[in-house]
Amino acid sequence: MSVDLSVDVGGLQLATPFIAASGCFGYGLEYGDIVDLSTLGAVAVKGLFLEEREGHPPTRIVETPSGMLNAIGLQGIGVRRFVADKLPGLRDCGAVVLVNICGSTTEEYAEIARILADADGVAAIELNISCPNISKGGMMFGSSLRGTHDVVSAVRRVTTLPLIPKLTPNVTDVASFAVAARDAGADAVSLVNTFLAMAIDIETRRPKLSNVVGGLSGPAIRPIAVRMVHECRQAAADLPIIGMGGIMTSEDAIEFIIAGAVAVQIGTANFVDPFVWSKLREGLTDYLHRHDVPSVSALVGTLDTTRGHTA
Amino acid sequence: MSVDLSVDVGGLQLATPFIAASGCFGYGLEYGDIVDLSTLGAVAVKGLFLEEREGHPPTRIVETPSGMLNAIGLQGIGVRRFVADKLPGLRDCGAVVLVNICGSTTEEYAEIARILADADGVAAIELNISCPNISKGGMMFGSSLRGTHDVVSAVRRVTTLPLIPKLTPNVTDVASFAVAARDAGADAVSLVNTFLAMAIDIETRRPKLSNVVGGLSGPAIRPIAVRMVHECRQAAADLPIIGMGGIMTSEDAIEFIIAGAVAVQIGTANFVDPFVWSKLREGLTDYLHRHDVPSVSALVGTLDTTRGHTA
Amino acid sequence: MPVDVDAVVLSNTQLSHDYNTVILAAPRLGDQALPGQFVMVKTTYGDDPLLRRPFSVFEILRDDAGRSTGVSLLNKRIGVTTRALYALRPGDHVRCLGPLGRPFSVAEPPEQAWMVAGGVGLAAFATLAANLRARRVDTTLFYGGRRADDLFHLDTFESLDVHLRLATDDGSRGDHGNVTVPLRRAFVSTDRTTPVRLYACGPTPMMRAVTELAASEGRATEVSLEQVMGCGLGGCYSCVVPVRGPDGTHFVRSCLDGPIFDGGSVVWEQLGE
Amino acid sequence: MPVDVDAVVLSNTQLSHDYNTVILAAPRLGDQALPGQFVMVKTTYGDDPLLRRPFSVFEILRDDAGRSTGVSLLNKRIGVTTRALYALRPGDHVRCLGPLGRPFSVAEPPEQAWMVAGGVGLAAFATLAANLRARRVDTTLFYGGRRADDLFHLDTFESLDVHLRLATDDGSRGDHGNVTVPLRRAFVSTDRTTPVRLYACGPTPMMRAVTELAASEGRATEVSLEQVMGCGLGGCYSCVVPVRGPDGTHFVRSCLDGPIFDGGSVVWEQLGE
Ligand SMILES: Cc1cc2nc3c(=O)[nH]c(=O)nc-3n(C[C@H](O)[C@H](O)[C@H](O)COP(=O)(O)OP(=O)(O)OC[C@H]3O[C@@H](n4cnc5c(N)ncnc54)[C@H](O)[C@@H]3O)c2cc1C
Ligand SMILES: Cc1cc2nc3c(=O)[nH]c(=O)nc-3n(C[C@H](O)[C@H](O)[C@H](O)COP(=O)(O)OP(=O)(O)OC[C@H]3O[C@@H](n4cnc5c(N)ncnc54)[C@H](O)[C@@H]3O)c2cc1C
Ligand SMILES: Cc1cc2nc3c(=O)[nH]c(=O)nc-3n(C[C@H](O)[C@H](O)[C@H](O)COP(=O)(O)O)c2cc1C
Ligand SMILES: Cc1cc2nc3c(=O)[nH]c(=O)nc-3n(C[C@H](O)[C@H](O)[C@H](O)COP(=O)(O)O)c2cc1C
Ligand code: FES
Ligand code: FES
Repeated sequence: MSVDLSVDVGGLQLATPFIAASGCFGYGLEYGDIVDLSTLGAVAVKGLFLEEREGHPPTRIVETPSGMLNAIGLQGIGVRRFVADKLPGLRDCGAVVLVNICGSTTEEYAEIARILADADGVAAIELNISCPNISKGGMMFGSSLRGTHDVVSAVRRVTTLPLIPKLTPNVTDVASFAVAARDAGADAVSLVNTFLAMAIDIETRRPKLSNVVGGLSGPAIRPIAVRMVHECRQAAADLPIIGMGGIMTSEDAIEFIIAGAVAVQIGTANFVDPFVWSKLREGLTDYLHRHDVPSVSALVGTLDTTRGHTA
Repeated sequence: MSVDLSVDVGGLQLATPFIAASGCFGYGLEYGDIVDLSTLGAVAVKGLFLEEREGHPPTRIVETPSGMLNAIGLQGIGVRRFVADKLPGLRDCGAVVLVNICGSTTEEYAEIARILADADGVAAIELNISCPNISKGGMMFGSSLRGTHDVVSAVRRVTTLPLIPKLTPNVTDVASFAVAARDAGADAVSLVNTFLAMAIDIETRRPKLSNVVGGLSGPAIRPIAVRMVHECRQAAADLPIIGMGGIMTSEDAIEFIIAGAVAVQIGTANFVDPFVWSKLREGLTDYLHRHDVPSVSALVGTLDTTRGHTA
Repeated sequence: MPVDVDAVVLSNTQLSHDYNTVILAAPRLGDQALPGQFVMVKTTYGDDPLLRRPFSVFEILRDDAGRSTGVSLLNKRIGVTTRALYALRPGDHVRCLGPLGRPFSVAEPPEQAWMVAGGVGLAAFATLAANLRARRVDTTLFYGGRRADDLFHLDTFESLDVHLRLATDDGSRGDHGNVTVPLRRAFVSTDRTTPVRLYACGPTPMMRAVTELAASEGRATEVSLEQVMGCGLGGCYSCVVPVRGPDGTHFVRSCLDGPIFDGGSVVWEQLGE
Repeated sequence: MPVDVDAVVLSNTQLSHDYNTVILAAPRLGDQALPGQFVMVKTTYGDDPLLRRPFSVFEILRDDAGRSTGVSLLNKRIGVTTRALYALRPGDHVRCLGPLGRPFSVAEPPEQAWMVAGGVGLAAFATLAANLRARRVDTTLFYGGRRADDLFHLDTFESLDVHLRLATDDGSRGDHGNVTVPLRRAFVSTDRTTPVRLYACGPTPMMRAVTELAASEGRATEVSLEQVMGCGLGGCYSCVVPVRGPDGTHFVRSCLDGPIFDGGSVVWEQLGE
């Protein structure tokens, strides 16, 4: 039996369910030397604003138990330089590109989306309405149902590209945001972005990050992220979900797929093991074989919740 | 210089800021052999309903990266047997007892509080409105501002004991719940309870916990918990906060105190190191000496947020 | 009173590709440990893995003067901590909290003792055998494994004057089949009035089968249950087993009221898969 | 092209209570590493600590035929991973991703090379010294430490024909004070027209002082900056340093555009405390 790793994420066709998570893989090209980008399901590039941004001063990351905080502040080259300087190289590598975009206003989101609609080589737009590290925009939209609806509808109006809002976990009921995004025209949702968190240097009594707070990612958050994927799947079974949060191995990825994710993103794991990609593919292929499941799609959402383990 | 470890938590006087967290220390007496309970700031006993409960079938816990999920389901002996069978022993040990209570209805909370008001040896009531593992009550109240207000006011009416609602982190804006609790008459708040989470056995495609979902505790959640304590402190500087979530060492405890907690609870750490208590006291004493801080109270909320670290 | 010792590894013998015996310098543990008790072990200092794991005290080691010098653990590699225990080298450190739990009751002559072990369940029995020998109890070990080369420490038990009754899944040593095969035969050849105390430790289905077989002979069995344990001290209520009591079935903590239980009181159907 | 090797520890020499040198069997790393490059190291397999840590390739080890057999790391114990590196024993494994980063530019005769090292900053220079020697460049190491017994591997550098100029905080060896003391003297005794290439690695204030001292002599300095690094590959943007360019000051990734920078372009005031 040969197994089928390809998936359809709301109209977006991917050869494998494994996507590099935004902000954890530069603009993709940084990894061109060691990873064949065409073998990835897709690459979600570092979050882009309309204009260039310098981001926050260091210290920008701090390690925590089985996780890390980041407050990069979306340093970036802006969407126009991205289209001019990076997109051609990504196209040449055969990468499927998700452009992760961020705005301070609804209009800025729409403006970026318009620029991308005209660009060659953009497979989909990931709407970052969940960045916890910026004072305006980002999570401000993603933690209000109205904000979510407004941004998604505004961008929906200006593009026919697959539209994937990225949800924040810093809310009481993440599934309601998935539903709001769907109702506003999203083709899929991705979740989770990072958890708002902080760490204090007790010797200086100052925050360890220059930005005071940052976003928690990595294995520490995985059990919460899996629960949230499961909740969204239950609330909106028709809405494709891209799951993420602490995926380090193929087993972790399979956990998200069983919970209801049709594809997964790999963020922090790139830092620990940039060669993780082939291991993910092999592990998933092997699992499908062992369990006689013909395709990834057939595995999505197969969690049996009629009862948990009793042992 | 001798340093003062004692703290005042909304009228409750504690010899040290270190409190055993509910559900992680049995009824306290289990630890009587290895820990002198009178040397603890207080003991928050396992969550009690009005009646006895068997809790969920095993599997009740599962380990996750730097953390653990639990879904015990509040197995317990009920408040009356607690008062009759456990409270006298705790009194004999010189323990300061916080009774953690849980109800399916507002009336049940009030009824339990009434029984405790008549009991001898209860120092304060911790209102568990944040348990993620039960179908009725618990987090149902704690994730709605109205529910929080109603339970706190109902219990407030029937007791003069210090009243400490325990907040759930599974909300968008935890500080608004601290404010709601204060306005309803709480003397202090404790936070955080566990994060709703899940883990899946990919071989059986079933949840690893019999209850499907459980609560994440341990070091993994610490950076989120510290951020939430900081937020509550900023929103309600007059409201004493008992902080917790992944405290393993005196350094971790100090982090919470600097963020704004006047006392801290130690949960999961008991499982890893039941002898942690003397290390906590020694580490804190040593820190206060080294930093020339005369008392724990003088350290509370001393975080300098004017700028984070730049390095 | 339980102690938490940072024990130095004196030796580690890899018995097969998944079994090993590690000897720890831990006199205070050895001093106190009773047969059937366990220790909560932590092999790393970081927060992942976070929790300790329960292990039977296999042997108590003594110097020539009979003073306890430490304990050994018999370990089977199945996950992260057992992997770390398998890989230990002399000089490494292992934190051990214990001894914990309710011990086996120890038979007295003229009662015989029959210990029934499956796989790593053997770990519960070396200390017991030493105690029984000190009391001159006639002791038999029924011990089943996958293959001949999966039966370990036979010499240890022989040197404690224990009679061996072996069984292997593939018949390569002793009886062909599981450990109930020689046990059944022993029941047949033993008069019902002969006093025998039965102990079982191994996979849950095996302990259940032993309990039921013994019950059909009118005999009780002390079983050593292996639940997932968060704390080992009664603090977390994670380790419960359903036990039948006078007022119905209750979840009982196996770290405090066990791990040794009367097999007849365990509600096996509800114990899980 | 960087590789990720699971390198076996061949030896570990503890030089003091906080410094050690560990030799790793990693021929593919040694084959590629250029002076000033680094590797991202992981010592444990669990998720805590999670991230790798950057370390300079100290020496490249070669067999008699000149083929690379591995690399050594010079380590100073300050936290969780450096503690683990300090405690390594032969046979342990260390994962190393590299070589990474922009290397030093290597001087050519008649240019002289002055390497200025503070503390563990020495780690950047053994590979450089070997390269300089192969090109017959006249090389001097200015090296400062806390005390005489905090100056390591002097023989390594002597055997590479490096002139040594030492300084200690307590004056117990070489000049009394920090490494700029002998450096300043060298500037005085060196004609401004003599071509000298300067390299510095050590604490940030020391690299800044060296850069400014050299600049006052009209000379440039290549510095090796030590930022906290999440990935080492340009993926995370955690490791940035403020660098002055033609179009103003920008945050530049030190793992990709560094760790070696022209000291004159670094905006030291904004680099942090
Ligand atoms: C009282 C008691 C005494 C024990 N004595 C011994 C002993 O002497 N020697 C020995 O080798 N083992 C013994 N065990 C079992 C031992 O505790 C487990 O093998 C160990 O906890 C596994 O840890 P790990 O980190 O290697 O596995 P993990 O990485 O935690 O788990 C690996 C897999 O094994 C499963 N698992 C974990 N614990 C158990 C368990 N208790 N039973 C069944 N499956 C489990 C997990 O669900 C997971 O699928 C004892 C258990 C108890 C309760
Ligand atoms: C390019 C490069 C090359 C390096 N080469 C070497 C080398 O050859 N030998 C060597 O011993 N070290 C070297 N370092 C420094 C080394 O990476 C750090 O000492 C190491 O990351 C600390 O890890 P840890 O887990 O031991 O400390 P942690 O437990 O992570 O941290 C302990 C304390 O040190 C602080 N800290 C962490 N990293 C740094 C840092 N980079 N600078 C200052 N403080 C820090 C933390 O904030 C914390 O307070 C190099 C760094 C870089 C960027
Ligand atoms: C250093 C860093 C930078 C990030 N930048 C972005 C970003 O620009 N846009 C975005 O949507 N998410 C960003 N994220 C969030 C990740 O894409 C991902 O949602 C999160 O890290 C959880 O996945 P993980 O645990 O696999 O890392 C960033 C995460 C990290 C660690
Ligand atoms: C096994 C277990 C049982 C718990 N039971 C209760 C409980 O009965 N009532 C309650 O308010 N919190 C309960 N909690 C939550 C803890 O009191 C604490 O809020 C949480 O674990 C975070 O702290 P920690 O990371 O130090 O464990 C329980 C936690 C665990 C791990
Ligand atoms: S293991 Fe915690 S109560 Fe038994
Ligand atoms: S360390 Fe990640 S970009 Fe430099």
